[in-house]
Amino acid sequence: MHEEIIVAGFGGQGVIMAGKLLCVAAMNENKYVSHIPSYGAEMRGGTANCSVVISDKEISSPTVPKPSIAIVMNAPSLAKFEPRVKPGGLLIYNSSLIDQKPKRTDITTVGIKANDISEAEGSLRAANMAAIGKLQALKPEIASLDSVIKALDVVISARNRKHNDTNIKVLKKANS
Amino acid sequence: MHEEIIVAGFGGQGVIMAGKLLCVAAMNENKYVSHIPSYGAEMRGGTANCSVVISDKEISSPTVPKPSIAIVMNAPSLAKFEPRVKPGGLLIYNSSLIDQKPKRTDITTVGIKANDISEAEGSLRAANMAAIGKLQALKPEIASLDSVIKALDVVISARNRKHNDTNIKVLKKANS
Amino acid sequence: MNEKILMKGNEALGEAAIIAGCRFYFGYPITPQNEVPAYMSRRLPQEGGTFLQAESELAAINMVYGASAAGARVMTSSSSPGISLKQEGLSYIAGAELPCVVVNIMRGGPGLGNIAGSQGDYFQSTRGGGNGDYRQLVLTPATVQEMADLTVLAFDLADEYRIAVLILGDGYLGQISEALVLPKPTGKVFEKPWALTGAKGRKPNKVASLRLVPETSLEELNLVLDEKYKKISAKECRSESYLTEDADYLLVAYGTSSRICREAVNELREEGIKAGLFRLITAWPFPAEALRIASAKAKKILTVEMSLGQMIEDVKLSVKDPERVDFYGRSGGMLPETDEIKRRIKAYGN
Amino acid sequence: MNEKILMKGNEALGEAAIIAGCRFYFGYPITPQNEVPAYMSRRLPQEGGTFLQAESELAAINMVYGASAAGARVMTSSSSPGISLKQEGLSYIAGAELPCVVVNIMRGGPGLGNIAGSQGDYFQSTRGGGNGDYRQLVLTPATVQEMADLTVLAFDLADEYRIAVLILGDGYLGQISEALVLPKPTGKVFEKPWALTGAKGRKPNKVASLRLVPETSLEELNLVLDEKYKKISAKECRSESYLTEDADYLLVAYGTSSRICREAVNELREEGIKAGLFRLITAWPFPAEALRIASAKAKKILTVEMSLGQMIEDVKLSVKDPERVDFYGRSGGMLPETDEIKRRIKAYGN
Amino acid sequence: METKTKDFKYVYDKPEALVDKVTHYCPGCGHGIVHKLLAEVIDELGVREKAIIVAPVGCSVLIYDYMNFDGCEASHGRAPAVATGLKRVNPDSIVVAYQGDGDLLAIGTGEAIHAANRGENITTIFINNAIYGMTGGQMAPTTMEKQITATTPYGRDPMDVGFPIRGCELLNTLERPVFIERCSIYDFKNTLKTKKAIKKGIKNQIEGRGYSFIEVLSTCPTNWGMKPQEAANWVKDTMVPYYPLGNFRDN
Amino acid sequence: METKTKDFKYVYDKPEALVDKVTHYCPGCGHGIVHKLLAEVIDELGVREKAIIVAPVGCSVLIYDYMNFDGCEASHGRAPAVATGLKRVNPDSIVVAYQGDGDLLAIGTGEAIHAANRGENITTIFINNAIYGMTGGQMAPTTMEKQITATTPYGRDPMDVGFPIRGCELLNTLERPVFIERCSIYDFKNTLKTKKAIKKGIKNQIEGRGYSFIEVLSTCPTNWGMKPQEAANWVKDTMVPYYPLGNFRDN
Amino acid sequence: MRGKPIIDTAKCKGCELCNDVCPVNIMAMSDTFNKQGVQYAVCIDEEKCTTCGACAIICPDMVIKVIKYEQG
Amino acid sequence: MRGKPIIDTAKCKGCELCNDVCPVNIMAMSDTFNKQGVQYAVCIDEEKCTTCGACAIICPDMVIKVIKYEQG
Ligand SMILES: Cc1ncc(C[n+]2csc(CCOP(=O)(O)OP(=O)(O)O)c2C)c(N)n1
Ligand SMILES: Cc1ncc(C[n+]2csc(CCOP(=O)(O)OP(=O)(O)O)c2C)c(N)n1
Ligand code: SF4
Ligand code: SF4
Ligand code: SF4
Ligand code: SF4
Repeated sequence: MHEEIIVAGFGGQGVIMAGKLLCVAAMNENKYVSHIPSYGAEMRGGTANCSVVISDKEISSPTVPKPSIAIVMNAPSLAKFEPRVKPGGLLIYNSSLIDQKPKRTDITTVGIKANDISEAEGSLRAANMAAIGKLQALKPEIASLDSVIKALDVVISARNRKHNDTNIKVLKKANS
Repeated sequence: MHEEIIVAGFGGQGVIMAGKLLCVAAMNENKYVSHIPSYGAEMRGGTANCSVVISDKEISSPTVPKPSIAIVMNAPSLAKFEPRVKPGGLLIYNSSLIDQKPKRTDITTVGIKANDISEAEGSLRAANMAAIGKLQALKPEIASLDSVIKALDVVISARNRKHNDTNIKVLKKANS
Repeated sequence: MNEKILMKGNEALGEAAIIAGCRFYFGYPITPQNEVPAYMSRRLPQEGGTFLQAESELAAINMVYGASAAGARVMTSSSSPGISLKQEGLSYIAGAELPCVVVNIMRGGPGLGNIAGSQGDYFQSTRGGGNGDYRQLVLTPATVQEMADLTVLAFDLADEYRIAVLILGDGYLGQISEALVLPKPTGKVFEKPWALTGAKGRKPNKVASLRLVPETSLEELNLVLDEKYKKISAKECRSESYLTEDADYLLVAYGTSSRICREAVNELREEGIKAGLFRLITAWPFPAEALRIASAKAKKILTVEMSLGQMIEDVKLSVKDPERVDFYGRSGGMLPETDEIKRRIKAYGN
Repeated sequence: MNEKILMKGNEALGEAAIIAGCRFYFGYPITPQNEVPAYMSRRLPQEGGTFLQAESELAAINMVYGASAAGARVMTSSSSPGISLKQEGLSYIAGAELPCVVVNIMRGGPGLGNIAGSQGDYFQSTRGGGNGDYRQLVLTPATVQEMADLTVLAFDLADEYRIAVLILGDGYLGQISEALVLPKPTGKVFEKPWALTGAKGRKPNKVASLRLVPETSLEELNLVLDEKYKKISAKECRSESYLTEDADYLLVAYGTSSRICREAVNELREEGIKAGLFRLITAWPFPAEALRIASAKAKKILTVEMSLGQMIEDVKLSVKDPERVDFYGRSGGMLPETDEIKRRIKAYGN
Repeated sequence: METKTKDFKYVYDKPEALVDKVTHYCPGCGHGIVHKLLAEVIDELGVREKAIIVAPVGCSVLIYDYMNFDGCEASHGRAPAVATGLKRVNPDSIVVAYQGDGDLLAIGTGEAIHAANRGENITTIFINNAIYGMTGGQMAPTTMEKQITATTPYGRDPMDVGFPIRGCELLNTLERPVFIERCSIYDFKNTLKTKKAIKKGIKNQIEGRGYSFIEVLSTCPTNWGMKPQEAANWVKDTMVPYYPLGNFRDN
Repeated sequence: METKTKDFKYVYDKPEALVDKVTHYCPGCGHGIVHKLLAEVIDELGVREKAIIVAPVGCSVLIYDYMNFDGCEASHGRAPAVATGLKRVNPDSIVVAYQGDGDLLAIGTGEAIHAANRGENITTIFINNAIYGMTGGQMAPTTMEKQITATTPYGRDPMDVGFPIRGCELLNTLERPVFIERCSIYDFKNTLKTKKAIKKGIKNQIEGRGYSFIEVLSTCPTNWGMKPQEAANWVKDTMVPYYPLGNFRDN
Repeated sequence: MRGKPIIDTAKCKGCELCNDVCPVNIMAMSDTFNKQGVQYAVCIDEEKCTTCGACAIICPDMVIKVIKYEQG
Repeated sequence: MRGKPIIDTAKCKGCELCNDVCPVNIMAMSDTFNKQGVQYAVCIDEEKCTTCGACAIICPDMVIKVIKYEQG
């Protein structure tokens, strides 16, 4: 197993955290992991993304010029990362916010109404969980759903841990 | 002609200026010259000296580790520079302020009562001129007395030029 | 506990410093190392230590100077422009022979440049951007684990040699999170009889680099330093040779670019091309002898840097037949690409 | 008038700057270059120019940055520790491609060291002590005449390439007085359409080194700079070869130590030993090609520095068979000695 | 400002001195407001073609991309020195040094005080938002007592790191500045006052009167962790009592 | 100070905290006087074994060679930062930062203000001799109007380079300093006052009260081109009217 | 109708400052998102606009211009 | 004689400050030079010394100590 993943979206969509969640879950299943956030311009605004590598073997390059998996949470991210996905790769896109469909046919593209699912479970901020839930369903070899759920307690700061019930609900909803 | 000269003394004795005077005089007779002051500690007090080279040929090294001529205006300078004079060299010392005689026998040593001569001509500050006057008498090939006197107008700042009459008197007195 | 935790490079470094007994940190914010001061400001008070945000990098390095003179284990961190401002202070630290750890999480330059990871400060680190003849030990981690492990090592080396130890990482290393097993304290103890602790029952101690009188005394200091630098060069070279014994093509790199090189070596090997990687762990002292050995059989040596060519001079100065040495670099915060490295190596084949 | 005057190196440099059209000087006192600001403070007002004593070296270099951005010919001067403080500013100047002349009259280091002449800042000058990939032109005068002549040249080179030109002298050169024929203005005129003179009838000009968006733009700047540096390397190498054609023994040096070497060469030649001297006039670009030629027949190459060995790296990187390269240096403000050079050369004979 | 067209006129139109593009600032950031005020003043005084903006290192590092006139980057804290160089070469140009609180009162303390003391004929706009915005919310010299920031996780302790520094009061000990005023953009009325102060500062420069210093109490909603309006209220309720608004000097 | 022997006692004896050697100072230089006062105070308060002198870069760069206790060089202007580092590590030590006017009010402005603002528990002795002594007499931030120096050959012009900066007044805008006083050594009476102020400054530190600042109007006969007594008179007649003596704060 | 704000909704960052500053409370936020992904300012009752310009002056992003119709 | 200044003449730099500070004008400069090449301070009338210590305190070079004889 060796996946090179990009998670991308708006600043507030929790894409960096989503990447970390995958890492901790996989790490606890004894995989090698790396996570680099785009720390972009030394200033506010714009989009955010992170490069995640999860592998059975030691990771050499942690950079992800050509992801095998891309999760894009908004339209600008789709535009930016769709072309980069490796042929045969997987693209998960947030169809709540992205109207256009991906164009590539040499990769698997999966839309998920991440915001809608999140809202349905009573939160405006758990869209990232929906995307991760979907990914886990499609690529269970990265980490089990159980590991992902356990990782929540590590990745989410104490202050926000009260939202974990909702997070888990959204994860499961998107996963099923 | 190639002379490597040290002029040394207390801070206020005008040794740096004396060195410059030799340079300008010799330069105006188309010799090559160089002058480096000891700029010592980045602070006050202590002794001063300058390294002067005067030559018929282009000057390579302007440093004077082993002077062919040393003019020492006070006792500490005698102690410091006597041992460095090249065998066969010349040492002129200010016998107004230096009680001990130089010890070396392989060099020519000449005492001159520089302060006394200066005072006799009505100045407390022209002892350096006495030393230069003596040197010119002993080594006229460096520059003519005339050139030395002309150089005074270049080397002495406008503010102090009023003392040049005295300076010339002292120069001549020591020279004769 | 040998448990793995996911940790960011900058934070791993901070925690490792605390493990190494560092209780004083002085710094000034700058991206991409802001997690270091943030981490220290949270953790040091918990450990009874002192975190102080200085008014500038100049103040920070001089606070480090003072704290080190007082005998403490002390650290500062910054990124490229901030490190430029510390050059005078580092030169003083070298002259006064004070131990300290200075972290540079390099970003794109020159000038304000940008905040992406870069390796543009190699010259500054290894040759001394400050005035005068001096050196500083330069460690070049390549993983989060090394960010932590080399930090612990750095404090011991600093105290052992009374020298500034630079941890020279790039922005990516500061920002990356990886699994980390926290290092253990080494337990080494260093006496500091020279420290300024008050002249009680001893002659006054003086910490200074000024050597005015007699005229020769500064040269004496220079020679003492030179002796020390020679000793460090003899004893403290560190590097890693990966598949170099039979390598026809040798890559030389450090930090993040070395990981990209390792990937390239693996892929080239899969294609049957005998590539190898020589990775610096110390940039100064430069592991010249080990490189000479690793490069013995190489037809070509490709230096890969996140700069337009700085380490390459050390590579050329170290190897036999320096005509073999070639260069591939990306600058301005860009990363070298595995594919381009492979392309170049393959091109040598013909 | 071609008249000779006796002038101090620091003052000759100041007057030459005025001859070259420099009307702005910003600096901060430091020995052994204090005669430069003193001279400029007296002379510039007479020429309608501006002398401003800055509150620090940092302020001074940034005033230079501003004045250069406004289109002026501008100079600053300092000595080693002060130059260390200017490193960030110099990196910004490189990034913004601003022309200026920066004088370093080097003194003993590291740290406060002392005020005697030294050549300990060669690395800093030629490799850039600031952050990022950049270079600056480095001129190395050896006489008072050259202090003046190279200063005039420096202003033209700065404007031609939009680069900082360093005049790298040592304390002795600053303090020495020699006969000087004042240089003439070159009369070259350089357009500065990029200067900040107000956006009247044109698009706004921006002077900056920040390159954030798009991600690649900083690398573009780096490549533009690299191109410029290559051009300078090709066109602006300067050196002097003295009795090198048949030299069995080649001395390599610059500045004051080169004069001591020249003396040694003369004396050795008198003794029938074929010695020669290769003297740098530019330290960056390093005159590698000329050195290769000058060193072609040499059995031994002795690098002589007023430091513990910095230029030697460039010598080794330039010549064939670098095993021939040997080193003799004095540090801490001490001067190499003619006799010692001769002794070493003679020792090779056996 | 009153541009006439057929059947309506602009009560408020984009100043010519402002570039029409989306800034990188966070929603509600005070920098955007002050940029606009500055551009309006430059237009109103007709000096766009002589103006040079000196950008700090801080969130407003790209201000020269938003101003439709010449612009110059300065390294962190050195804008006053860069402005000095620019102005001394071209005394006719209108040089504005725009600086944040970290830039001006931490790393750049020396340059700020000395340019003011020399009475350089420039205008300084000092944005006091009580935090380091660009680097993600560390303590500034102006951070309020007990304020939590990335480097004061337990709140600013004045017994450890001192009380917030008051820029106007500090500079007011010097002889040469001709104009020193503290204002704010926390509401409409004060925003207009801020504009007036900036205008006075530029006018002084046009008239060759010397150094003007305008401190603007501003907001950093992002790093304060507040909504923009909450941030504005925080300025009024927390900052203004410590940093009194008003004119300190008008010679 | 009253050491008894058989038939006489010392009314004035060399303090133990002073090393018995000839200093490098010029005849009549004020530095020598202040050194002695400091050493006396250190003796009288019994803190020699805890004391650390932080030397500036300036004529007093070698002060650690004259003080019989621990000493530390600081780079030019950074003594307050070095002192901060020293003191934070060993809060029990008595740290004195001794600085000249170029050191403290030019290159070191930022460090001086911020150490004072943090209220570091140190004592600063600020020697204001209106010139750069060590480098041969250039303009200092404190150089008087019209004063001729190596870099103001036509006299200091306040319209070009500003008026002399008043250190006490500047620091007095900050909250944390506990003691700020300006004194002088131009005569016997004021010299005793200076000693008293230094003593208060060190006492404050011993008691953990925080930052003390003692400005001493001093002489530089050499670079002023005056005899020592003339120089002392010049302090009284020219400097004191601009730099008023007295206590600014004593909390 | 005396005049009205002209809102370049694409540029709006949704800070809501104009909402609070409007003396007659006619500024509000949209239900939908613009390209920047935020709810943008809208004027909900142009009739009431006094053309005071407050919204325009407070807007940090130069989103709002205000026009006044010529009388007659 | 109540006491007197004890002058380490070799260390004296000849600044003359003690001359001016002495309230009873008993400090003066020598006619001869010391090793440092300067005319040094001397007390010309020890009888008059009040042991006030002024000369010692003002001396920048720690040249002067002042003693007071024990009464009986
Ligand atoms: C020499 C240097 N040090 C530090 C930095 C990092 N840095 C960038 S902006 C900044 C401070 C920003 O704060 P402020 O001046 O208050 O402006 P704001 O962002 O709040 O507008 C810092 C420390 C830098 N770029 N250069
Ligand atoms: C970075 C740096 N800049 C400049 C100098 C040169 N320098 C040495 S002392 C000094 C100023 C001395 O003046 P001041 O602080 O007033 O002390 P004083 O000598 O008058 O006692 C300067 C500029 C230096 N050593 N280091
Ligand atoms: S971080 Fe703060 S100061 Fe910077 S743009 Fe955002 S709100 Fe404005
Ligand atoms: S130069 Fe001035 S300050 Fe320095 S020792 Fe001499 S008199 Fe004192
Ligand atoms: S003030 Fe401007 S950016 Fe903020 S909501 Fe209103 S129109 Fe949008
Ligand atoms: S004060 Fe001291 S140094 Fe000066 S003359 Fe008197 S004894 Fe000599």
